[in-house]
Amino acid sequence: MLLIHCPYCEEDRSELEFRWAGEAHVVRPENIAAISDEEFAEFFFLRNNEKGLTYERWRHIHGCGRFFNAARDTVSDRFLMTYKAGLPKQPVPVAEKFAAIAEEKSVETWEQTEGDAR
Amino acid sequence: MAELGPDIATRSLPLSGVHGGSAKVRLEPAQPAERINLRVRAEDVAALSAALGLDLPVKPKMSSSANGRTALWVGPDEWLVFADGGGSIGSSLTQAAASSGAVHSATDISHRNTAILVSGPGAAATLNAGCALDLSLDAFPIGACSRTLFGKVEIVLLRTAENAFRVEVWRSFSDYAFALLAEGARDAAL
Amino acid sequence: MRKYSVFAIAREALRAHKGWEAQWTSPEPRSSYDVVIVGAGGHGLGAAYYLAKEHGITNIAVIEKGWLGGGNTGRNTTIIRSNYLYEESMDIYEHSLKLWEGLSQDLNYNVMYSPRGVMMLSHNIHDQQSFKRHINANRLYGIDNEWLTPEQAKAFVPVLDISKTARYPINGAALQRRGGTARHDAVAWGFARAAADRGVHIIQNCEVTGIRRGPGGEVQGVETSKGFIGAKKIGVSAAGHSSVVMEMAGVRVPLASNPLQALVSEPMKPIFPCVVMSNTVHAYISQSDKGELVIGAGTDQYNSYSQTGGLQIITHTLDAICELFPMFRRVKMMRQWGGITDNTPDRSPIQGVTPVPGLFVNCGWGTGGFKATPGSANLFAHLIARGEPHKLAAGLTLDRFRTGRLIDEAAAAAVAH
Amino acid sequence: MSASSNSGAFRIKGAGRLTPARTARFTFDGNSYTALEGDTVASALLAHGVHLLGRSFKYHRPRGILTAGPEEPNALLDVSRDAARRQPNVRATVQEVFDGAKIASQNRWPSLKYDIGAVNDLLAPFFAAGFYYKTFMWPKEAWAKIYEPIIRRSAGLGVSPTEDDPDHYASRYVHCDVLIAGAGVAGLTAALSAAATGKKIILVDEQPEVGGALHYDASTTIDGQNGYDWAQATAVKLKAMPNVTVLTRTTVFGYYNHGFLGLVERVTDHVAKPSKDAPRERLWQVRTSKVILATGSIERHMVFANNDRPGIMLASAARNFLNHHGVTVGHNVGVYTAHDSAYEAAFDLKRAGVSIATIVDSRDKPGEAVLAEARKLGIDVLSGHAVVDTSGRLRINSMTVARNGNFDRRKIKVDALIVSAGWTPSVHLFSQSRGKLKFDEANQRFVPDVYAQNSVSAGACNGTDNLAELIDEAITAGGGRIALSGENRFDWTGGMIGAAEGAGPDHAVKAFVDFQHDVTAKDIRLAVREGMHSIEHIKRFTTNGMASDQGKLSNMHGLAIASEMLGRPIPQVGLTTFRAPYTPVTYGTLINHSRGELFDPARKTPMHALEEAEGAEFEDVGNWKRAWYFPKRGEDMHTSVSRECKTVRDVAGVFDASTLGKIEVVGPDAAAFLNLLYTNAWDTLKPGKCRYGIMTREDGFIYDDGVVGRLAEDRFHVTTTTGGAPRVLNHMEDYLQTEFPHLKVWLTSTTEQWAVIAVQGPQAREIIEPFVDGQDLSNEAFPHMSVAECTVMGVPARLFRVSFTGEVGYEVNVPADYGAAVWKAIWERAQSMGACLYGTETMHILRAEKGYLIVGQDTDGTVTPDDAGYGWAVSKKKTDFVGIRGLKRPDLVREGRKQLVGILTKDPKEVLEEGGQIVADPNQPKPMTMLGHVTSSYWSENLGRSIAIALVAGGRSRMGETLYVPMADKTIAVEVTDMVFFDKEGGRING
Ligand SMILES: Cc1cc2nc3c(=O)[nH]c(=O)nc-3n(C[C@H](O)[C@H](O)[C@H](O)COP(=O)(O)OP(=O)(O)OC[C@H]3O[C@@H](n4cnc5c(N)ncnc54)[C@H](O)[C@@H]3O)c2cc1C
Ligand SMILES: NC(=O)c1ccc[n+]([C@@H]2O[C@H](COP(=O)([O-])OP(=O)(O)OC[C@H]3O[C@@H](n4cnc5c(N)ncnc54)[C@H](O)[C@@H]3O)[C@@H](O)[C@H]2O)c1
Ligand SMILES: Cc1cc2nc3c(=O)[nH]c(=O)nc-3n(C[C@H](O)[C@H](O)[C@H](O)COP(=O)(O)O)c2cc1C
Ligand SMILES: [Zn+2]
Repeated sequence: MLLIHCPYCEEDRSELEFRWAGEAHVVRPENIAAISDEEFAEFFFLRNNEKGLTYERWRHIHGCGRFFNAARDTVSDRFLMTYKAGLPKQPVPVAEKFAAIAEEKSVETWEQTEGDAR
Repeated sequence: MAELGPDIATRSLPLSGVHGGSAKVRLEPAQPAERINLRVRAEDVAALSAALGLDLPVKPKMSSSANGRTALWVGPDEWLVFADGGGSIGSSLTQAAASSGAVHSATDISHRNTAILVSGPGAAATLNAGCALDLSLDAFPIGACSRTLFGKVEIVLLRTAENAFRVEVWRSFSDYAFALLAEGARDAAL
Repeated sequence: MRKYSVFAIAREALRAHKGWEAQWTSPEPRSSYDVVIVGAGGHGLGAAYYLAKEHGITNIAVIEKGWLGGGNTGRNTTIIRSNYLYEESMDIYEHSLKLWEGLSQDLNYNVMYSPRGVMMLSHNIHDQQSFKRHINANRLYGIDNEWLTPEQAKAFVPVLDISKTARYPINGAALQRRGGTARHDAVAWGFARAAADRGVHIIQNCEVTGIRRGPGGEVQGVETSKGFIGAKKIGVSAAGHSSVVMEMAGVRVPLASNPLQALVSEPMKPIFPCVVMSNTVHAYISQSDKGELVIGAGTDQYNSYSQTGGLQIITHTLDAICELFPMFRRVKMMRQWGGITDNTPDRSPIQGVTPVPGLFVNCGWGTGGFKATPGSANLFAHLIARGEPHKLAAGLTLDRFRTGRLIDEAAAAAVAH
Repeated sequence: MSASSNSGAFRIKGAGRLTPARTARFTFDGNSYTALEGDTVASALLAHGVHLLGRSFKYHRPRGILTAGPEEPNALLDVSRDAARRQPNVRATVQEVFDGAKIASQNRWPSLKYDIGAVNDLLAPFFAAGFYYKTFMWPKEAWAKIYEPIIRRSAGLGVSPTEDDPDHYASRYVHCDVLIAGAGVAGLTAALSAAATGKKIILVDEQPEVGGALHYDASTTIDGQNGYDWAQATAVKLKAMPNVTVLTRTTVFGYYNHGFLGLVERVTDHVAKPSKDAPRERLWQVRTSKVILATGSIERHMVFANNDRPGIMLASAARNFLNHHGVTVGHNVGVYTAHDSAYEAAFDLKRAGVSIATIVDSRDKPGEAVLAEARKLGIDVLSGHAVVDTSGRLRINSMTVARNGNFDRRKIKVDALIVSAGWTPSVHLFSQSRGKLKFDEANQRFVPDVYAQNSVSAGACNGTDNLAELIDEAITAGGGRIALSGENRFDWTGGMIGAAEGAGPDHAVKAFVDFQHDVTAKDIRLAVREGMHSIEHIKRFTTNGMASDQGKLSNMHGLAIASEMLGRPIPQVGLTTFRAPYTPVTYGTLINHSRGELFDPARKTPMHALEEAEGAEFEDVGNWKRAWYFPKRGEDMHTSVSRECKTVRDVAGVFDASTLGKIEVVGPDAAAFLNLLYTNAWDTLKPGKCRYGIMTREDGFIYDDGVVGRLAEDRFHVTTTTGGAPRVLNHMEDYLQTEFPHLKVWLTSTTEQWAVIAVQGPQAREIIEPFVDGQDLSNEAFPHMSVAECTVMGVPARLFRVSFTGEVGYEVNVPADYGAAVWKAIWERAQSMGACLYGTETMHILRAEKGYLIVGQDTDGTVTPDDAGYGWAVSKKKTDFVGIRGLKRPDLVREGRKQLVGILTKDPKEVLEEGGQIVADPNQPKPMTMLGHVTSSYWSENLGRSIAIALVAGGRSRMGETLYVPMADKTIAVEVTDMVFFDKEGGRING
């Protein structure tokens, strides 16, 4: 069960209170009525599904009710930061980034790379 | 029309008649209260505070009380405001809010919610049977409040004293909440 | 390769089983192949097998980053059924079910396909409407699926609680008798052995890290942790990681990778005769031939590539299991685990050509592709060999997300497993 | 030695820590025994010389007690208090005896001594690992019909409970700064140290008391005291500190993400008469900032021929039974070891008066200190020797010893054999936390290396052997400043992994690696020969490590044998993945309170009890209980519903519509917001009016629908479907917060604020009129699709003039606490006028007669507004709304889409099955081409015939066409019609 920092409640809270809300910073086109089928498919269906650093939205649905953004490593499931909705994509703090990368390596046991217990 | 009985409908409370608890915890339904869900933008908080006669808390997890009214911070632009003795008809809170003149939303939820009072030395443990919040006094001091989950239902929790909490819950979830509190209370007494 | 049989076992029993040969070899990769398949799960290994068997292509490598069968093939709850709703789904799952029925003999490997029946519980009128829609569609399509009253359901699964006082009482069930389970590992091993026997190279511990393309955009081969391996055609069957691999060729596919969990109980004497699934309370359960209750839990809500997930997902499932089977409250969970499933927006798979010449994709089987293993592999082989889909898989194209012609089994309120 | 008490002939006077006077009685396989309080089932049975406790899984080999802890693979028993409180697969080494316990052996028939299944042992040559993959394939049908049923019959160990579990389980969420797993020397020391920092500490141990290895290790002194005594005193000290919680009998079973751990506390399983209020077990869900892992290590057995007979056990276990329970495992005990620690067991036994047959040490050079001590005590030591076989049918009676590399064998009589191959650090939790291990070449063990979470390992689980170092490490881990000294009499050395002499590569003997699953060294070798080169394949092919002990003893041995066969060093072979739970956990604990009424909240409306009193049957809709129909005495569903349907159209009916979702949309931009969220236009709606709205998602498919009333310029009362309420609100919030945050509007769920009493039918106005104040109900003042705020029975109400039946209709919304009273009054009056109560079934039929759709029944997630015949509800003028683009995609505007139409059976008495499939040609071969399906189908009493709604390809262009619904037993001809079956002109609604 994840522990998630809500930028509105300014506190770490249990995943139980949150609902994941998909990739962050997917902008709904202003002129949505006018876009092509391809553009619509891209907007509505295609997601990055990153292995590694991902930007995603969560809603503190059973807390303050706010949607917000998070940067998380999808290999270690570690959160690198969270920030309020409406803010542009935030760069990941450098120290955290290194931790994430180091961790990505050490966590690979969960990816069944055999014979690699060191 | 006399054969219709009393002109004014009588009120039946969701948890009327239930009681419970254990050696260390008392569980009881709260008195009916008047409640609103209040929404206003930051720039208008002061106006609403003035109109309601209490300072709307602007820090997470904080509550404030004055003049028989209590406001709980629920979200950055959302408060649960309740006033005791909401047995009467008509909403003094919505009217008061309206008098602010500021843009806001005040929606009557007096009957949507009901409340359960949990008190006694095992109160926090009782709640922690189904609530994942840290209810130590450091993390959740007197006056702290939060919307959260209790087992499978959503509640708004307010700590009214070291060993006393108020659990606001939607009425159709109140049987569940009470039954789970009763289980928690039984265990907290061991 | 030596044929497996009871006589072979008897012979080996007399000499301490020293005469068995390796089921598959671990060759060094050649510099290039006619076909490279990425991912040695059941689908990938099966595709290699059918390419060799039915299309005469044997210069094939199946490249696996871990150990063969270690992906979702090795971590699923093995439910097999074909009683889906839409024609596109019925086509492929029924094709698969028919192959399951003869797979052990075809592979000369007992995959223990066990048609013990898959029963889906109906708890309310909505379930009933939905199940009957399936049952009728299946019947007109030639697929078995029947409606049972609660009493009939109980007769089939005596431990079922059909009391009216249950929180979600059972008002009936849909039963596919030909549905059942198979031994997950044996499926991977059986395909691996049969493919290796036909000359297919299975290269384990070798991660594909890039897809090299020629001047015309066509594929030339794969970059791997063991170096470059040339390929005329590439088939991607890397469940969980499909979007990661496809991205290497610049192709975006609409997928979300999520952990899906499962658990087994301690082994117990048989008490549970078939597979039972309930969509309303979110649970599915069967008992393995070794005696553990095999229980499928839910999907974690977030994207992740870690084969683990939250405890709350497990407890939520067990709630439901114990509500349906109260006597299991004293049973113990022995192990829990997760796999990474790649899920499409309409919860139906994608199998087809891609914008990149020579690159074919088979993905998006999500939480329910084990049952499709032989069928999907068989049709994927056809796709790779011919360059165009078999008619049974023609609806599974990527293009449907542009046109809106989705195959939305979930929307039609079925469960995916 | 003589029988010291009736608590067993093998109980040694003066030994152990149990009190002879405090006894408990229990039965094992029907025989009655006396135990001492504090005994485990294992120690109690051993005290009576009972070693044979079970049969193995595959070969049904007689098995005894191998360990004294949770790693026990053999001694799994069925333990019960009564018929319903029966637990299979209980480890005899963990279960404490309680007075009255009924205990039985498992996996044997007809009896433990004479078990038919034991023929499997003779057939073992055929049952090599994975043999079943190679056979049972012919004839094709035989697998499912013959072979598999036979295999299944022999599956499993214990027998599943068959009754509902009467016990209850508790749950507690808790937060702390430091969680310490394990309360041996390391854990206790770390706890003292951490507690000194003032932080909030939880110290957990799965045993009844703290102390860990100190239970058996009698030669350790800490702080100048006997180790065990120090441990107990320390526990007392810790428990007295306000910032420390000590949980014993509590297992940390899972270390999950972000400092979240699952613990199970066994509260009553050791108590003879538990209090009714006490849960059987309690789940602790802990969130902590830091974890100190002090889980110790687990001793390994030796892998040699016939190493599984009852009477063969781990040396530390024998020492534990002696030093803690005062029980000796035999009178003439052999020792087979590769590690010094077993010597200490021999010393303790010897000092207690037990004869030690001999110590066989596979090493050429055992530790000098222990050798010297052995000599001093007069114990024979055969170093450089191996035990190559054992004998004894139900209990070991001899061991066969040979010098390493030599063929001369010698039989030595023993009545017990204690073994040790060394110690495996317990890194389970560390690995669960996704930490990465490294291989300690010198000591042939895996130890923690890279941490993935904020945790630290201390003590034996970290590979730290020296006590002084261990204490330092634990103090550092705790982060406090305390001083503590400790001393072990002997520093242990040695250890081996893999098959021992005589069970090496060329031997075909049964040398067990994994006891429960009967995995032998040769099975592992076979797996490698068959091409299983990954340890994961080996595990799955042989099932090594897959039993209920999850390889606690077997994993390292299996790995070493594989490594030798593969010719690859151990770290390159790698370990299999440790997964939760550390030891098996009951489902009851995991779900704790979530059962019965707490399984899933059953939501009830304010009128529920009144409806129940009127005889309502209820149906589940989402979490809600909705009145389904109201049978009168003697009525079945059909007659009840037919009566209700007719009465509503003839007179009127009263219906509970409270469960419909309600959202209050408030703010100056409310209309603008709804314009974006619904397909229709809202700015044109005047206050006091309602409109039916359809909501699509971006993809253009119908998501929800409902009537929206405008109460004021800036206030809308939105209704949703019952099941859709939460997701619609979430969907709206999502757009409001993230796409349209500039809009000044707020959303509040008011579903439960209002009780909704629908009154529908020609007499509806007359029924409600007397209750309403402040609103003229005449058609002119309050026509169809009006809304007003007024009072009803003196309480503020929202009155809607809406209809889902095609009749004059009102929906009276009163604050929920008044719902019952208003309902009662309205119903009394309605009843006096000949009206009825009706439920959802009648509601469904009446709306179907009018061709109104139900989202989720007539539509699934693939239906557009136009498909449903609601194209008119999609604004052509708006430049944006959610769904505007999705609706225009090629497939959504294609010809021939499935459209909702009415269908009528040619035979008016025939009622179609909902879900029936529709075809044009019923005689076509299978697979048939299906045109669509029946979404709604009813008997309409008002029309005197059946009616149905269906989704049909190109439906609206097929009016009048004959189509077919083929059923299993017949084919039903139907005609495609308009969807409105009743009052086509729609006059009644305005009546
Ligand atoms: C817990 C769980 C329960 C399930 N239950 C069922 C069920 O009951 N019934 C059912 O029908 N389905 C079920 N499924 C789904 C089913 O398991 C999968 O759909 C199916 O096994 C997919 O098979 P595959 O061969 O495509 O994938 P996999 O077996 O996952 O094979 C894909 C392989 O690709 C490899 N790979 C990935 N990236 C690379 C790379 N870059 N280079 C090289 N190799 C790579 C992976 O290591 C993996 O071995 C379940 C899944 C899970 C996780
Ligand atoms: N004489 C020597 O040379 C030598 C060498 C090595 C170790 N030792 C002895 O071994 C001991 C090592 O001490 P230690 O504290 O590291 O280990 P320990 O084995 O004494 O304690 C570990 C404790 O952790 C508990 N535990 C394990 N897993 C658990 C779980 N998942 N949940 C709850 N509890 C769990 C066990 O019940 C046990 O009480 C010392 O007593 C030391 O003297 C001696
Ligand atoms: C159908 C099925 C049955 C299983 N039965 C067992 C079992 O009896 N014992 C066991 O330890 N694991 C069992 N497992 C789980 C595996 O040990 C393992 O957890 C799973 O394959 C995932 O691999 P991983 O945990 O190594 O990541 C089973 C898995 C499946 C898919
Ligand atoms: Zn928040």
